[in-house]
Amino acid sequence: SDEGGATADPSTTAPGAAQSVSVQVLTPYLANAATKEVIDLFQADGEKRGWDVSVVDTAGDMSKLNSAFQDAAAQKPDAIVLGTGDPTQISLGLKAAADAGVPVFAIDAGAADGIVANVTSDNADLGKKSAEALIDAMGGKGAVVMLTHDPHPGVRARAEGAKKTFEDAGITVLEAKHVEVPGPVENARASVQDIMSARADEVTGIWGGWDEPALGAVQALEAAGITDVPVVGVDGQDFALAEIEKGGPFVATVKQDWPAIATKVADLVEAKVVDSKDPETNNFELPGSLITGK
Amino acid sequence: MANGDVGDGRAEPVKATAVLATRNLSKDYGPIRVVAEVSLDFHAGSIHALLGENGAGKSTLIKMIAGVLQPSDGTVEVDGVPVRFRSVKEGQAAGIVALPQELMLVPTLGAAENIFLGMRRPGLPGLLGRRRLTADAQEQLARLGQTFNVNTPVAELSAVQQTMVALARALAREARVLVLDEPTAALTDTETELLFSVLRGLRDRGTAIIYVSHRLEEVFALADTATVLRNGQHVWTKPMGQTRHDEVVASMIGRAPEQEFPPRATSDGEPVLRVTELSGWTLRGVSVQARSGRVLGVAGLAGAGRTELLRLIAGVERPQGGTVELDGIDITRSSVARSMAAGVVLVPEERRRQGLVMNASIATNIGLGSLKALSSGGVMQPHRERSLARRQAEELQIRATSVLQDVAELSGGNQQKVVLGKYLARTPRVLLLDEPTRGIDVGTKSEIYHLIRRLTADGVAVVVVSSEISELLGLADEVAVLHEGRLAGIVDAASTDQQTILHLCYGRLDA
Amino acid sequence: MTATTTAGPQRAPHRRSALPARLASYGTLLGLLVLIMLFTVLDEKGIFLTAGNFTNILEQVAVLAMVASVQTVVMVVGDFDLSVGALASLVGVLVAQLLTAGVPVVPAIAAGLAAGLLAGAINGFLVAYLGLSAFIATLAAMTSFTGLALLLSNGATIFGLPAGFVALGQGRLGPVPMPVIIALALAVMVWFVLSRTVLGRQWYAVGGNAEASRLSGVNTRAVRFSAFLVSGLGSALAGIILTARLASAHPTAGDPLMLSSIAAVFLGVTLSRVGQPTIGGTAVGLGIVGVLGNGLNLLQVNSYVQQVLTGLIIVLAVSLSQIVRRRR
Amino acid sequence: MTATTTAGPQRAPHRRSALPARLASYGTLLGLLVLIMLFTVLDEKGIFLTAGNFTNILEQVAVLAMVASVQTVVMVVGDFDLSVGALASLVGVLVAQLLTAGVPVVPAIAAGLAAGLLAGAINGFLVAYLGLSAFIATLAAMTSFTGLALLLSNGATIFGLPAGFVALGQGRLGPVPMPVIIALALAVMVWFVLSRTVLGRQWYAVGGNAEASRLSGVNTRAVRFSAFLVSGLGSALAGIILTARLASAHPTAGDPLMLSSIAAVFLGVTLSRVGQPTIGGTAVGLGIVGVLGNGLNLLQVNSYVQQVLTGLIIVLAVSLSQIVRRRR
Ligand SMILES: Nc1ncnc2c1ncn2[C@@H]1O[C@H](COP(=O)(O)OP(=O)(O)OP(=O)(O)O)[C@@H](O)[C@H]1O
Ligand SMILES: Nc1ncnc2c1ncn2[C@@H]1O[C@H](COP(=O)(O)OP(=O)(O)OP(=O)(O)O)[C@@H](O)[C@H]1O
Ligand SMILES: [Mg+2]
Ligand SMILES: [Mg+2]
Repeated sequence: SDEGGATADPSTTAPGAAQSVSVQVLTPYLANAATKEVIDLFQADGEKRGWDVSVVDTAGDMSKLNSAFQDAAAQKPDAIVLGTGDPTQISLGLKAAADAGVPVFAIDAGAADGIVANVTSDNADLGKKSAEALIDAMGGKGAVVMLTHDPHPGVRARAEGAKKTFEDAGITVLEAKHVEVPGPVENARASVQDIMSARADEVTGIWGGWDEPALGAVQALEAAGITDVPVVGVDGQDFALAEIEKGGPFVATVKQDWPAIATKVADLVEAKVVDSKDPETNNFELPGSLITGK
Repeated sequence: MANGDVGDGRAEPVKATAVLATRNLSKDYGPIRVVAEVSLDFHAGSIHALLGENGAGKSTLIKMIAGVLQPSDGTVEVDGVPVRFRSVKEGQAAGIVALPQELMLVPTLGAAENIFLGMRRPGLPGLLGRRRLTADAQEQLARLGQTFNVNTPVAELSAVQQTMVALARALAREARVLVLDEPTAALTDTETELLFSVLRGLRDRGTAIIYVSHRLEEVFALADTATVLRNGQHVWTKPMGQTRHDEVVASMIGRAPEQEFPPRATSDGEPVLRVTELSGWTLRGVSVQARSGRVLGVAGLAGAGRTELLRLIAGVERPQGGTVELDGIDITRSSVARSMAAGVVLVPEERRRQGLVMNASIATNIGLGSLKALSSGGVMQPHRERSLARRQAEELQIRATSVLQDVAELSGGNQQKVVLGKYLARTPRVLLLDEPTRGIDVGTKSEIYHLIRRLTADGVAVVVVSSEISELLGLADEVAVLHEGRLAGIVDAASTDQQTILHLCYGRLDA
Repeated sequence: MTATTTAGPQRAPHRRSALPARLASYGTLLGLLVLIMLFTVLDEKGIFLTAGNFTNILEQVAVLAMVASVQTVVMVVGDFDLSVGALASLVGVLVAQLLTAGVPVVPAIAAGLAAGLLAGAINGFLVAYLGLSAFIATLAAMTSFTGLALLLSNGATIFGLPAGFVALGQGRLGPVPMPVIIALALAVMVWFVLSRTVLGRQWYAVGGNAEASRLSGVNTRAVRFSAFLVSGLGSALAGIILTARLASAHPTAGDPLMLSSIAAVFLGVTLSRVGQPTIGGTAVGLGIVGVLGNGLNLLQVNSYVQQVLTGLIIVLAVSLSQIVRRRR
Repeated sequence: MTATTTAGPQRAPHRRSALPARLASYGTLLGLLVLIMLFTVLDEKGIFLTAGNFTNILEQVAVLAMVASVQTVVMVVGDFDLSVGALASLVGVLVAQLLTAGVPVVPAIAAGLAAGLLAGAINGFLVAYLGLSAFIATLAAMTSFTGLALLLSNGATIFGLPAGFVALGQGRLGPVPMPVIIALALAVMVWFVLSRTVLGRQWYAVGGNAEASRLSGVNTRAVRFSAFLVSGLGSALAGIILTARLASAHPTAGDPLMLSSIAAVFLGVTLSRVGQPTIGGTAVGLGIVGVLGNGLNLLQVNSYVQQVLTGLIIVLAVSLSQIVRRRR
């Protein structure tokens, strides 16, 4: 639709099985451990297939993420992979990729125009599973505090899933506390400390939107000597698993199946780039697996 | 104490009502009344001198007149009508323009912009009109004999040039009442004469001029009327022709003046400091010696390199050539700290920029030069600091509520005394003084001269830079004269006169 | 480097000619030029030094340039505005909410700009008239604005904005992206006011010495107040264009603009002769920020290493120009 | 009669008794006291005004207090240190890596503190000796430190730290949490140096007028350098204690400390008579930050509204003390 010069020049990029495939991963959240993990897995997987995979992080800056798309598009890689992040905020970047004829895939982001396929855990399901684990640990009744971060779409979707689950089970949500980033552990720790001194008699469980605030909550509870308030997180990070192992207030987390997600994306990229095959759908949701101490 | 009868001096006959008057004007700082019920009349076409010791309240009075400070009591009248200026802007609108004692320039802007800052200008409203601004500024400065680049940031100008910018700013506003607070403190005799002819011209065209200075000869040469203030109170107002130097001094300090200059050195002393072929930015191969027990004066026109000479000796700047030796040891490239430790102490010329930490107390400022002596094991000993400060305050007659008062609250002359107090607290081998008595009242000046002589009696070698040749003649043993960075000659102070030194300043070696 | 010139009566008066001064301000470009050369050499694919890539760089810094322009004004008067980023976010959310509620584009933008003016007026009032330190006042404002943006958006991204609005951020005029044109227009306006008008001189004067300005009859309060007004307006504009560029509003989208805008201005100051903010200096600062990000991305440097390098390179660039200046 | 006297010993020397000065510095507490009263009244459950809750508040600001103490020093000499938070993160990651690699607690901590000193020395060198603006130098350092922390941790949280180490952050001495004791010790040390030693005098003097200090024989470069050394050391300590408190290290855990520490110091300055940073002022600033967060949490104010209120209340508290001061 633009001027002719802006579209891909077929003579230079003719990806075939013999040629090396180049993939650029762009992410705003590389400082987040889960994001880092899945991107590392994808990179390793790609390199095993003989691809050239590079990663660019914009440290939470969405405007820069669009710029990174433009920069990447200028280099005309065989594919761009969006590593988490809200696709509604990068329409400009997606447009630049489309203009350059570079297909875009997404890991754990969202389906959107301009994205060939998104592979993600079902965040609402993660929320639901973690909430169910918490309800279970509370003995089916009580009142919870949710630690949330709505600006992050994934965490927001989890929180919505969890909230619905709590409501359906007749559990009161006393408070949805916004956790600040960076510094979520410390911030959650202070908030939970204050909440527990104000309403220790009401709170019977704490739901963490991801593992870090859950860890902060666990520490606040341990410092206050409270042992009967269970905490759950989401993500299944190593430290969360270790906490669950210890048998303290941290009772469960939901591990996303990062290796499966990474492999799925790599498969889709290979199908598109090497075999020019489009995926059957533009959104793949893989289930997460609940991890508890039991 | 009524207003003096005014106006039968050298000025043109004056109008009956004063253009500007104060009525029981007072200013309090806490419990202290620094200006007490002063009532004065200022007339068109007359130069009215305000005289008084440091801290007498001259600047405070002026600030209330100009709208810088709000009076605690009393009123200011313009053409007999009481007014109240809530800002300088309002004062200027009424035709009252003041040159503050401390040069108030914007260092990052050029002379042109400083001169016309806050003034309504012709041309398209809101636009700067740079070309016209430059031309007008050049014209204003030319009146004062200045031809430097008006677009150079004023921070890069010399002290004299900065004073000229401030004066040009005051003159450009074509005031009905022009108030000048020690305009000549940083000027040499040459610029002073230029300024005076401009002021006389203004007076003759009907401007009322209020003039503050501690240089009494100037006042007698220029003013038509004199007012003496003491402790914030009006002592008397007289036509200049009806009073004498002695009387002015006596009523300023409340007692008879003593001998101004102490006796000179009696011995030849040892050469302590040897400066050989020193060169810098303007300085070209200057060689001088400072001898123990003696005072070496340094004279020169503005920009002759006097300040630079002292700064190079003290290690403030790096010389481009030449050596400085102290007791035979080369100290040419040492830092200020090391020079000071070796015994070379420089009292800088600009008190606010180079001399004082304004938001700190008198004691802190005085102590800053002697931290080692005032501490043990790196821990300050506040009692030592306070007693040192009190000693210096007494010796230099610093007028303050206590040594814990912030220096920002002191009068200009008293701030200068704090600077002196800081450096005189060291026991130097060589004392370098750059315009040490700038802004200091006549009474204290002679105290300082005596103090300098007490130091030389202990064997200190003193070098004094001063723009007042009379001061150098009275105080120094020898006077070295610089002309455009070169040494024009060294003369014996006792056997020479102003003319000879002036000739040398202008580079005429026939003298 | 404080070079006082002599003006003895009989001496050549113009010791310091205009030339070195001009060289000095060209010298500010040095760090940037070295960077550009470096990337040109290192970039084997030859993408870096193309018109398309430079358009990209310009587009990438355009929104930041708007904020940096008005931050320059605030820093000229000697203050900071820490609330610029939060205000951009807030105005973006506000305008997006209005648009999705069906308000037409022009009134929605007008409302956003008005909100920016109001925010600037609040900051200006606190700093200039109540005498709060700019740091505290604008930090408090930043906190409140962020809270408001989160409240107004309920913490979520707002999208589905009309195409006419999105074109402001994503459209082009010929080959030039719209945000670049808007940023340039704003920068030129600020440049003009700063260097050609009385108000600009007063901003510089108040920043150089507020007391001296007051004693010259400048209404220093009004002058400082006006700088914050400009800052509020410019940040609002940046927030609107950012929203159009992202085709969505996010309650924290503008936050990174705060530190980056101050950094760009400071980079410019570091590189300038008199140590004062200027639009030219800020432009060079923006250039360094933009070229560095783009160049390192093109070289596909590991993201974490990229951060380490960014810091190192900025220090080197600034030190370089510092050392060159001393030599002169 | 006017009552000004010479400051000589023979005249009544202390006209300005210590009392008004002391009242003025008590006055700095006003905003904080009003806040405390407010929360005491609003908190119906009576939790706010209990020893337990005050211990909580102290514990919550302890790590910030360490950083704010050393930030006070840097601000006394007239600079900023923007790298404090990133350095705390980096040192936390470093120490945690050493500990998980089996290095015993004491050498690991020593290595962390040494890294902090080194970082401070770099900042100090850039600012004091190369003459870079503190903003640029420490901003660049911040970027590089963050990159290093991410590299060193591979972006992940490091956990599984030995109990002996964790006790530093989670243990108590009697009823007082360890971090509070450490913060207090650091603050007292900084207070002592600032107000009782030659070095402290020199820090204040250089901040007040660097040129005058140099001409008084102060080695201004060394003095500025030393302030950054202190800052590096203190930030490292804060990073270590933060890591112990969280029993884990995260590459961005310390980041929020930067802005908060500057804010605490500035709050102290704004509220104090002399317009200079002091440890006392910073403590009050920390108090306001801590009480505000805790109080609003206890009142169960919505998180977003809480942010809006935080900004508003800070402005009110500062304005209040400003107005009261003018009255006096
Ligand atoms: N802000 C202030 N607070 C307290 N006292 C002050 C303040 N400003 C000035 N003073 C005092 O007012 C008195 C008068 O000061 P002023 O500056 O008017 O003296 P002056 O006559 O101009 O002296 P000088 O010849 O030294 O310039 C001084 O004792 C000074 O300490
Ligand atoms: N480092 C420097 N850089 C630039 N110019 C310098 C430097 N050092 C000195 N100068 C110039 O040399 C001149 C020497 O003047 P200096 O200040 O020594 O003069 P002065 O005789 O003391 O006169 P004044 O009465 O103006 O102080 C200065 O006016 C200044 O212009
Ligand atoms: Mg005075
Ligand atoms: Mg001089």
